[in-house]
Amino acid sequence: MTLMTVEGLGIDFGGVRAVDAVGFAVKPGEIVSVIGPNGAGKTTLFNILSGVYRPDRGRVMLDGMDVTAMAPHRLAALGLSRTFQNLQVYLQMTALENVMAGRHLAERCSVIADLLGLPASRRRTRETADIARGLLARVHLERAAEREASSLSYGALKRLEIARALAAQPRLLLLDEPAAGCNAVETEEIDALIAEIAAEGVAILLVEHDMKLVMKISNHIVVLDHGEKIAEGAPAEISQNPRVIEAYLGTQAEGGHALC
Amino acid sequence: MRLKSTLAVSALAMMAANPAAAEIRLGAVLSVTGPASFLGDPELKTLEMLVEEVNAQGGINGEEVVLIHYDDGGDANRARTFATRLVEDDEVAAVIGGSTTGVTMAVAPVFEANEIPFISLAGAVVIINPLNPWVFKTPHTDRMACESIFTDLTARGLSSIGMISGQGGFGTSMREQCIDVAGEYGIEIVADETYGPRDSDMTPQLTSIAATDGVEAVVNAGFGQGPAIVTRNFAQLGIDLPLYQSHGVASDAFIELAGDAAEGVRLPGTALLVADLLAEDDPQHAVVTAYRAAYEDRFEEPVSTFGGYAHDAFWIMAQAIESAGSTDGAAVRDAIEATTGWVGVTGEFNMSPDDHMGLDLSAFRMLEIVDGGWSIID
Amino acid sequence: MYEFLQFVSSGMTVGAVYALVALGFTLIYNASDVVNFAQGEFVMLGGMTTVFLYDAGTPLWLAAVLAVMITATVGVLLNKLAVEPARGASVVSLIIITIGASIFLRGVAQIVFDKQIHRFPAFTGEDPITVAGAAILPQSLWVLMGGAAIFGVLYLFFTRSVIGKAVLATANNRLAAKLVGINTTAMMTLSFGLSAAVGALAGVLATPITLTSYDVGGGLALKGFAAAMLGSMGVPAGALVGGLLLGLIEAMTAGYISSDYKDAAAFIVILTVLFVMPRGLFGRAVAERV
Amino acid sequence: MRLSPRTWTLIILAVLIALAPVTFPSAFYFRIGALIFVNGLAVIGLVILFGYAGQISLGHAGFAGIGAYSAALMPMHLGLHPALALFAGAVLSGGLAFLIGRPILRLKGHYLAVATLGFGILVFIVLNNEAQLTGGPDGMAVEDLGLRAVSDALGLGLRTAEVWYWFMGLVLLLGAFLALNLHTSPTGRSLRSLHNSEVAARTLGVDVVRYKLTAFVISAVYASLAGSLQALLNGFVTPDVAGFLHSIEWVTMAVLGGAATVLGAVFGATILTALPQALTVFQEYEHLLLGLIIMLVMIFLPAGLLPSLGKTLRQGESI
Repeated sequence: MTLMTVEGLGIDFGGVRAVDAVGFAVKPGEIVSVIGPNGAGKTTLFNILSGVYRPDRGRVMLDGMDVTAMAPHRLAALGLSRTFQNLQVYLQMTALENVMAGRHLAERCSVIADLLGLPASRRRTRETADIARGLLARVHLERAAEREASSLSYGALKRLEIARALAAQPRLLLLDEPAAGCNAVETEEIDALIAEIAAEGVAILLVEHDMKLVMKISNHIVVLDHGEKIAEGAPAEISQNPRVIEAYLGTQAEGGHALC
Repeated sequence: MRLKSTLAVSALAMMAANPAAAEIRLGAVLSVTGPASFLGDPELKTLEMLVEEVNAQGGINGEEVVLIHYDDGGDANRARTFATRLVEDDEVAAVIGGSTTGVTMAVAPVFEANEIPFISLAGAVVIINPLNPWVFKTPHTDRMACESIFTDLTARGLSSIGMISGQGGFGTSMREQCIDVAGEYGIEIVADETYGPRDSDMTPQLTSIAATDGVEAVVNAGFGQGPAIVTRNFAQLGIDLPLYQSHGVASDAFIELAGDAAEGVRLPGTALLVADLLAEDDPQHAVVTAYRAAYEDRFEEPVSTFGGYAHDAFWIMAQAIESAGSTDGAAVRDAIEATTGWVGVTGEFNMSPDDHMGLDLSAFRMLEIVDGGWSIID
Repeated sequence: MYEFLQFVSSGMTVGAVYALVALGFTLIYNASDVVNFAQGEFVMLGGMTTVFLYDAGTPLWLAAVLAVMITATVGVLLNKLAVEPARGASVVSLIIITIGASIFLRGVAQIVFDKQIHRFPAFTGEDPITVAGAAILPQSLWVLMGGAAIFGVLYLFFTRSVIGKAVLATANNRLAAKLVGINTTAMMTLSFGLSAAVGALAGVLATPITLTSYDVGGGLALKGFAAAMLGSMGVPAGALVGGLLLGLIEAMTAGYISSDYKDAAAFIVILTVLFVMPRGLFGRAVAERV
Repeated sequence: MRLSPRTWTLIILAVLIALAPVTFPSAFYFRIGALIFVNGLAVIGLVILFGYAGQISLGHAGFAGIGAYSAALMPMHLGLHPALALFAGAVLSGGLAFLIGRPILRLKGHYLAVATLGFGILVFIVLNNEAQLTGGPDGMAVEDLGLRAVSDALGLGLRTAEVWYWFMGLVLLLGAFLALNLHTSPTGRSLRSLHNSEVAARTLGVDVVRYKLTAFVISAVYASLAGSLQALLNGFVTPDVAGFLHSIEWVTMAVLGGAATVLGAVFGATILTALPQALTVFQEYEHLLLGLIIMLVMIFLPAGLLPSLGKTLRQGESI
């Protein structure tokens, strides 16, 4: 039973095919990585899957339902959550509030009750705060709970964003370079965290440049180059695939991210 | 803390001006800036000039007159605040002001509630009708301006007119009054256009009026730069009809701004505009010539009808305080109501408990602009 | 038919002034992301300074040149004293600064000049030219030609001259411009000076028709801002089209529908356009980068 | 016991409102106080729209105009009690905000600014032009709300200006209470999250159109109530209440005080309401100085007065 199926997906920007004819599938509890050189269209793909961009071609199915070009908030309601490559943390809110805001879908309250500060609304806020504290602990940020996000380190913000995405209790989690800018210890923590999340049955779609991480935790890898899928398969197959190696060697600028 | 200290600062600023012995505190709320500054500016200058003059002559009843004035910027809400300030904080004995009808109507209840005599400088008839026991006014009503124009039209055998009015309070109110009173003079308004207070081209409206069948004359209700532009556009379009302006076109500045286009324009004006044309034995000759000379000498700008309203308001108030012998509100009010046969620059005032303006149509003189100057039509 | 022509000529003349004010907004916006609500005051300063110099006996052409130079200096000072020191402030804070500047300049003008309404003579006579029954003032042609010339010269400046290209580069990407060695601070100063000069020129050209006083700036800023947004903020061609369109809509509404609601018609058109094209007539859709 | 920022803000406001009259030399100051509270109410509404949800409006005086003229017209033509007219006006404003909000709030930044500005001007034009109904630019009288009568019936022995001061003070506290509740509520978090990152909020399930609309409607109701109350306080109303300058004044109050907080809103309203009164001593230099002060504050305290002062105080403590 697949959770998400992507077929022939494509989008153009000013005549350039940023993503073209991409297809793959994700099952619950599975970790699928999308890799490729810079500019291969990975983030664009994520933006389409999360509803931020409307694709020009192809379709996306979630649970057998066509969700192509559905608005992001409706996709979120169907259990899709994501993080961002360039961080979209709520900088002027505290770490705790960031994670609490991730609980949005679970805590629908009436505006009137919120304005009046009715007990129901305040109880809901307390409950959400408790859950959020738990999630902060899970990403080792419990001590930063009351700090404004703008004062946190880059690595902490990365983890905060994961916690916020988890707060939405997703069935499919899109992680866009969760380990970028993290040191070895932090990367290992994130590695463990991702595995743990997947073990709970959440499907994970991962964009990551750290190939060690990718090769270690992925069940399945999709390789993009110039917007097209050039290979797909288990980590062992991918690391041997000549087209993949060529794509990576062809872009020397990648430097530190070379395939290992 | 902040709230208190801010207020304390302004309190200190105002304390400096607290009542001393033997002075008459005269308040003024005027639209010195904003869209009605065309009215408020000469009004304030006139009041300041006259207060100095009176004090140089030993004040009123031996007491110095102190003028406390605020600029409402033409905003009724601000004017109301300043009215409260005049009454509660400055403890004035009498108030002149309200450059516009809107401002006047907003502040009048404050003075009524505190029984302080108030002379408004605004035109609309609603200020004195229904009668408010504490509220007077010195300008003609806009209804009288309409009547005056319509009388002249009738004399010329014209009965079908187009109107173009400013969208400000002055133009809107006069437009309504003209429409209201037109029937009594057998005048039909066949075209009715307006323009915004900051518009710079009225040719579309005038083109429409000129294209309307049967228009025999055009009447423009408004003040400020609007009438000058209307007049210029009128000439530009070569419209060959009599053009009437209102008393809002109230100074030589209009002739300067409208240039040659102003030739032949008629309007109901006050004696002030034609001071040099008045016969020596004209009852208004002395007062008009004196005010005009004093104002133009001091401020180096043409005197305006609006300053004239302030002139008359000031002297009516001053004389009332003098004859009342005190600044007791009711006594001053009664003295204002007793003003009869007093000749001001606007006309002869005959106030009464039922008439808080005291002017009649004779105060208006129909003027025509000829060779870049005023002339009187009889 | 002559009516239509008359309305067109009225709308174009008024619209040309709006277009120049809108252009002033656009020049400053491009260089600094600041929406300068003091833009109308530049028009006022141009007109009023010319009036007072002319009345003091300066020949009209010299008075006009001096007025433009003085206003450009005011523009530069506004940037140096009020906008540059506030760099890093939010866009809204910068807008409030320019609103403060507008109140300040008006306050200064009412003291330095006066509160009367003024004009100076038209450049080439007051006798209207009749074209197919429509009467057009020679000064209207001055406004239209002058406006066209300003747009033309600026177009050449931005596309042909090195400095012009540097200003454009700054507008496109400030960081990149800095990296290739463009003095972006100087470009900002230049833009403020240029924008103020354009505003002052509008004031000089239009005053014989529109008259001027210390407080004409606010209304012009409002219309100019609306025109700039209609044609997409930051696009000079948009300023031109937006300004002329606004003027024409007002004139046509006043002529054919209702003079009471001509300003309303202008804003209804703007709202309608924005509902259909959220970035204005000349705006390009930009994909969100996340 | 540790008090929440919400409780602190309410206590500070209540104490200031209660103690300020000690320094008042005359009834005029009670009017200034009441006006500060009226403006403060509208600016708190703008804080919800602008500080919480990050959406600008240059046209909220339009809603004030609807509120003010509802309070003036409904008692006259429908025989409604002014108090009811006040609420009817709020419903009308909220409903209108709901209708126009959907298309307008799709716009961003300066485009949103010009669209809201256009809306405000349209309201002003209608109020100004429909003279038969509204009295046109000269305005119209507004029926008495009857506050003084209530006060007298209760034997409070207060003057009219004082009654209004205390009444408006209570209304302001209520307005602050609601806005503060909202801040820490689920809705408030959603508003602030879409302010911080609209795209992140969307992917976390926030229906941004709906939430922007919510903030827009709430702020419109605040503005409408402020407009109604100003009209009732003055007993008179002119179309200026809906004017562009009035909108700008409120936005300036919000930004000057510090746009993100309720206390900043009241602070900004206080400064910009009281300052012109203090500046009158400078006569014709009044406007020049007002412009200068606004510029200087924004140049040197770009985050607004209250946050900047707060930061200075905190730094002072830590040293």
